Amino acid sequence: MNVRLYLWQRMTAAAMVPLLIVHLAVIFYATRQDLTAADILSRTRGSVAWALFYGVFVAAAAIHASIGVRNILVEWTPMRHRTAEIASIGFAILLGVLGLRAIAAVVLP
Amino acid sequence: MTIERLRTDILILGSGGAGLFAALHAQRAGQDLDITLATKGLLGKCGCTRMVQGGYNVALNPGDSVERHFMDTIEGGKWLPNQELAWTLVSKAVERVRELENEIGCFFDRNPDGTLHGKAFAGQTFDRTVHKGDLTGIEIINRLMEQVWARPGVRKLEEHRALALIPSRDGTAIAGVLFVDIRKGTFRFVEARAVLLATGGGPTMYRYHTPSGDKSMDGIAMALRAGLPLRDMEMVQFHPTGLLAGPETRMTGTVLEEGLRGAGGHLLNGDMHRFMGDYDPKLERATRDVVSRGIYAEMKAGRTSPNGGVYIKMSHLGPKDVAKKFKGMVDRCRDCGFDLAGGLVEVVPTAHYFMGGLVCNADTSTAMPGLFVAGEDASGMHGANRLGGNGVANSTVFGGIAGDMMPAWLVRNPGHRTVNEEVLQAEVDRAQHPFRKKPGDLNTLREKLLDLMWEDVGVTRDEAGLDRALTGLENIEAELLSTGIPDGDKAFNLTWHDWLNLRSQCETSRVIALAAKQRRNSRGAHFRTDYPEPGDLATSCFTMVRQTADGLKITDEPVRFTHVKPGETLLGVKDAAE
Amino acid sequence: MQSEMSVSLWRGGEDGAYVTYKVPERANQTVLDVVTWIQRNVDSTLSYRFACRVGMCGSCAMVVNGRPRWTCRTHVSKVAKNGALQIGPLQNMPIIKDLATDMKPFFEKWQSAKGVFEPSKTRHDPIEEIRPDTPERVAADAAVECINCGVCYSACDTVRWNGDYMGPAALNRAWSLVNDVRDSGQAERLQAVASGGGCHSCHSHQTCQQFCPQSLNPTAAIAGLKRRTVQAYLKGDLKK
Amino acid sequence: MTALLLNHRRNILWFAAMVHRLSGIGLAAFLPLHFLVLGMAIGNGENLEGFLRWTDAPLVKFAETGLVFLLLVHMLGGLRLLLVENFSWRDGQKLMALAATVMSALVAFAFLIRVF
Ligand SMILES: Cc1cc2nc3c(=O)[nH]c(=O)nc-3n(C[C@H](O)[C@H](O)[C@H](O)COP(=O)(O)OP(=O)(O)OC[C@H]3O[C@@H](n4cnc5c(N)ncnc54)[C@H](O)[C@@H]3O)c2cc1C
Ligand code: HEM
Ligand code: SF4
Ligand code: F3S
Ligand code: FES
Repeated sequence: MNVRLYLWQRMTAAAMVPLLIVHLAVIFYATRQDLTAADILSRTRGSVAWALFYGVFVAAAAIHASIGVRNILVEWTPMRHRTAEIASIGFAILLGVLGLRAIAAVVLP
Repeated sequence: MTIERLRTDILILGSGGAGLFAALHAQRAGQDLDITLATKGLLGKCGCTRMVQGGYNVALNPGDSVERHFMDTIEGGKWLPNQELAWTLVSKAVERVRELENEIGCFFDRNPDGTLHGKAFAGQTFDRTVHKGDLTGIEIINRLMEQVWARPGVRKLEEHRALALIPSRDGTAIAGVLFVDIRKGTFRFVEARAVLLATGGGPTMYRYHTPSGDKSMDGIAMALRAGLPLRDMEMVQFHPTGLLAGPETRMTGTVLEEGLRGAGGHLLNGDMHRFMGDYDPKLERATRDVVSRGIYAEMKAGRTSPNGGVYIKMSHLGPKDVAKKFKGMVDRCRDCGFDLAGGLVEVVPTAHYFMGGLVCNADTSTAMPGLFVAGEDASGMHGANRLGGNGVANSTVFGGIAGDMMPAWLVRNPGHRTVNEEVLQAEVDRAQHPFRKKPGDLNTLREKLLDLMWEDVGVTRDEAGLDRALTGLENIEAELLSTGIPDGDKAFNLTWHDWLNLRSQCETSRVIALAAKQRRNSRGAHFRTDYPEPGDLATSCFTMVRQTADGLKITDEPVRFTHVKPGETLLGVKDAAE
Repeated sequence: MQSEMSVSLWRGGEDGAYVTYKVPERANQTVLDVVTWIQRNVDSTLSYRFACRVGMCGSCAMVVNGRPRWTCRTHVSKVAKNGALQIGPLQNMPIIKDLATDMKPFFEKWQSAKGVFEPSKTRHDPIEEIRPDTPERVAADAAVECINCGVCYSACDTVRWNGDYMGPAALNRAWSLVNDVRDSGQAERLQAVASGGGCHSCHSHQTCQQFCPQSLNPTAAIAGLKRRTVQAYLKGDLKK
Repeated sequence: MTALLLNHRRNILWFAAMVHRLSGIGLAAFLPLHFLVLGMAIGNGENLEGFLRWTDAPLVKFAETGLVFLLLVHMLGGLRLLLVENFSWRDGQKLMALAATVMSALVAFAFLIRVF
């Protein structure tokens, strides 16, 4: 870890706090008994606000988690720093691509 | 057994205030010098400088003066100090404390206005003791240690025990030092052009003692064997309040701070009588030696606590307040199972500091060319008594001077000297002596020595006791030489080192007893019940002992009053009136 | 009859083993005394380290019943479990023999954290006036009384898992110096503790703070470094 | 045999650190799956609808509850760390760590009741 990675990880963590609270609230709301896919999609389709909200969330999570994974790989596996770095960048890209694809799926009309 | 060899320009023995300062100064002075620092424990983590609680005496305050500090030192030393050394100590201390603060990084306590705080310490006419809380030594040594670690140019031999000073073939100078590498149990000879002896004395041959466990008078014993003159060897300072926790615990003897008595603590004997009034109108606030003798007298009279000492009581000052004011001390006692704030804690006088040591000059040189000495191994600065706060000043001041002088000396004395291989071989042999003998009971023997020194060469002395001691010491040494240790793994073999410690202690104890017998008066730390008077100050002498082919030779040497004579003072009329 | 306790000690190097001894109980007895008793009475080759006997030198730390402690200031009654003690060498340092470890890596890291004062003045200058109640002085003071015993270093799993990590004591010292207004090496120090293995490797496990025998708080000190380095980084004061 | 001695881990704050790390790993493992599922919504709502029906299964509900718990403990534990790192020191860390875990468990329980 160095100051740059640290800063990114902690900034994204802080950023995710309000995002996550909103997200959890939505989940609570969405878990009413009679929820359907259509209900979800009707709210999200075409909404720039939700697109932004989840866009930021996905980016933050991808950065945050991949730095975290890097630390864990370094500390808990025999992996070398370089390898761990590559693995974690790979993980970040994976999360980013899957995440954006998911957002696209739920917001694009 | 093979001897690993190493060559260096400057070899420093010990990593207390003296050793570390010497390393820093030597490095600064001599650019291309190869410097080696060897120490019995881990660098900076052994020795007594670390244990300094009280602080560092220095005349820095505009209201104070070097002359005043000097007069306190001379009067405290009962006119026995070598005045040249004492003057160097007090005058150089000023620069040394500034160096500690400004260059080494010690962060001493301040007054509310930001200036350096000086606290009161016994026996001084000015509050000049600079400190960092009550852990001054930790601050000083940690900062020095960091600086030395930061200098890769200084070779560090940790856990290396110096065994002997090896002379040159022609016997005119020192050629190097023999060590045992404690971790490996192997021998190493370090050939050196200049050697500093800074192993810190340490009167650990008394049943109750305060210094760190690694100190066993090795340096003084080595110097004695090398034929160097020693002075003031009868002067052993006792601290009145050492913790008494019973036998078989290393806690016993460790110091309970001076401030407890100062703050109004009471000393009670086994009958719960507050006895100090029987000895001195100042009661518990009398000086260290007076209180020590008071307690010792109660002990000799049998009015003791269960473990054979007396009690210190603080609770009448309010346990809560005591716990707050003396937090460190109360915590330490609690960790070891004693309630200092609210209960009674058993105490005894405990051997604290050794004023005796090598005869030396103000530039730290000794009678042996190439050998220098600083710190508690050196003698003459304190005379019959060391002021609290002058100990660490002594080691840092003279350690620094040694570090300045050695490179300069090397310029005038180029080259390594041919080693006296026979002496070297004999010393290797000598160190292995116990492995050739049948294993025996080293513990009982050590107890015997500790008890003998305590009983007969302790807080008070007399002719009969000293004679008893001298014979007893012969026997103990003979017994030691026939007591072996199992010839097994020599690596990190503490029992081997216990044996070697005991040998150093035996050798130096004999000199202490002899010098104590020689001094037929009572000065400072040395008290003869058969000669309780201090004697004529104007004709004061100090004792000097050296090992010769036919045994120990002791002489009385007159003190030279180079700066001030008894009855005079260096203070102006105005100063003195204060 | 005198009661006894059962004491198992680590014997040997890295591939040693625990060996159990019977030691008589005493009213006043520290863990160091127990170890000493065994060396003096049972096995003369037992290796361990101590110096001051009073909690000042930090030489005697060992792991007692699983926890690192200063043994000279730990009364047996405080730690013995059903009259039993298990004593091992400090963790995260190479074992020399039995209970003695090699503290060299610990001090090397102290240096890599720039835990050494860089002067801005000389012995010929007066001593700087610094009021004791300034925030910098208070912070420097709070971290200063470390005895480099290695207890925190032994108790920190981040040290165990991340060989580069400088560890709590070294960073705690760096923090004390960061608050030392007399020091002239601040930029280099921040650079050092902001690099890999520096303060950002700490995950605030806080075992250091819980076990420090001097009641220091390396966790808070390291947090201070994290803040200070981030500020410097954002201002562009740190070379990448 | 090794000299390994690990009782220093027997304390609340060490457990808190491990809970934080393990929940982080749990989340990191779950997140790609979560995105994958949402991504199924591409094209039409059918796939997702089927999936959402599947999530009605009790086992899946328990799993979701677990995830809510992971998110919460990780967030609250992470918040505690952010407080430690960015504000002046406060005592009572053990209590805070405990409170974070208990709170997460309570909310997760509420979630469980709701989904059933
Ligand atoms: C408990 C206590 C409190 C004190 N408080 C004060 C105080 O408040 N103020 C004050 O001025 N003085 C005080 N003193 C005295 C002061 O600590 C010493 O006088 C001074 O520190 C001695 O410094 P030194 O460098 O000569 O020796 P030390 O600091 O003792 O260092 C000696 C070094 O030599 C090493 N050594 C020993 N033998 C060998 C060997 N054979 N081979 C290699 N290395 C060896 C040791 O391991 C150690 O590293 C106190 C002493 C004690 C014990
Ligand atoms: C509000 C939300 C979050 C907060 C406040 C938060 C906070 C933190 C903090 C402070 C750390 C650093 C711990 C350390 O190394 O000292 C961390 C680590 C980590 N976080 Fe998060 N986090 C949040 C959300 C997430 C999410 C959504 C994920 C997963 C996708 C995640 C995955 C991780 C991982 C894997 C680590 C590394 C754990 C470790 O090294 O011990 N975090 N988190
Ligand atoms: S911070 Fe505390 S535990 Fe760590 S080395 Fe210093 S004194 Fe020991
Ligand atoms: S235990 Fe280790 S992880 Fe950090 S808070 Fe202390 S250094
Ligand atoms: S022996 Fe010095 S701290 Fe224990």
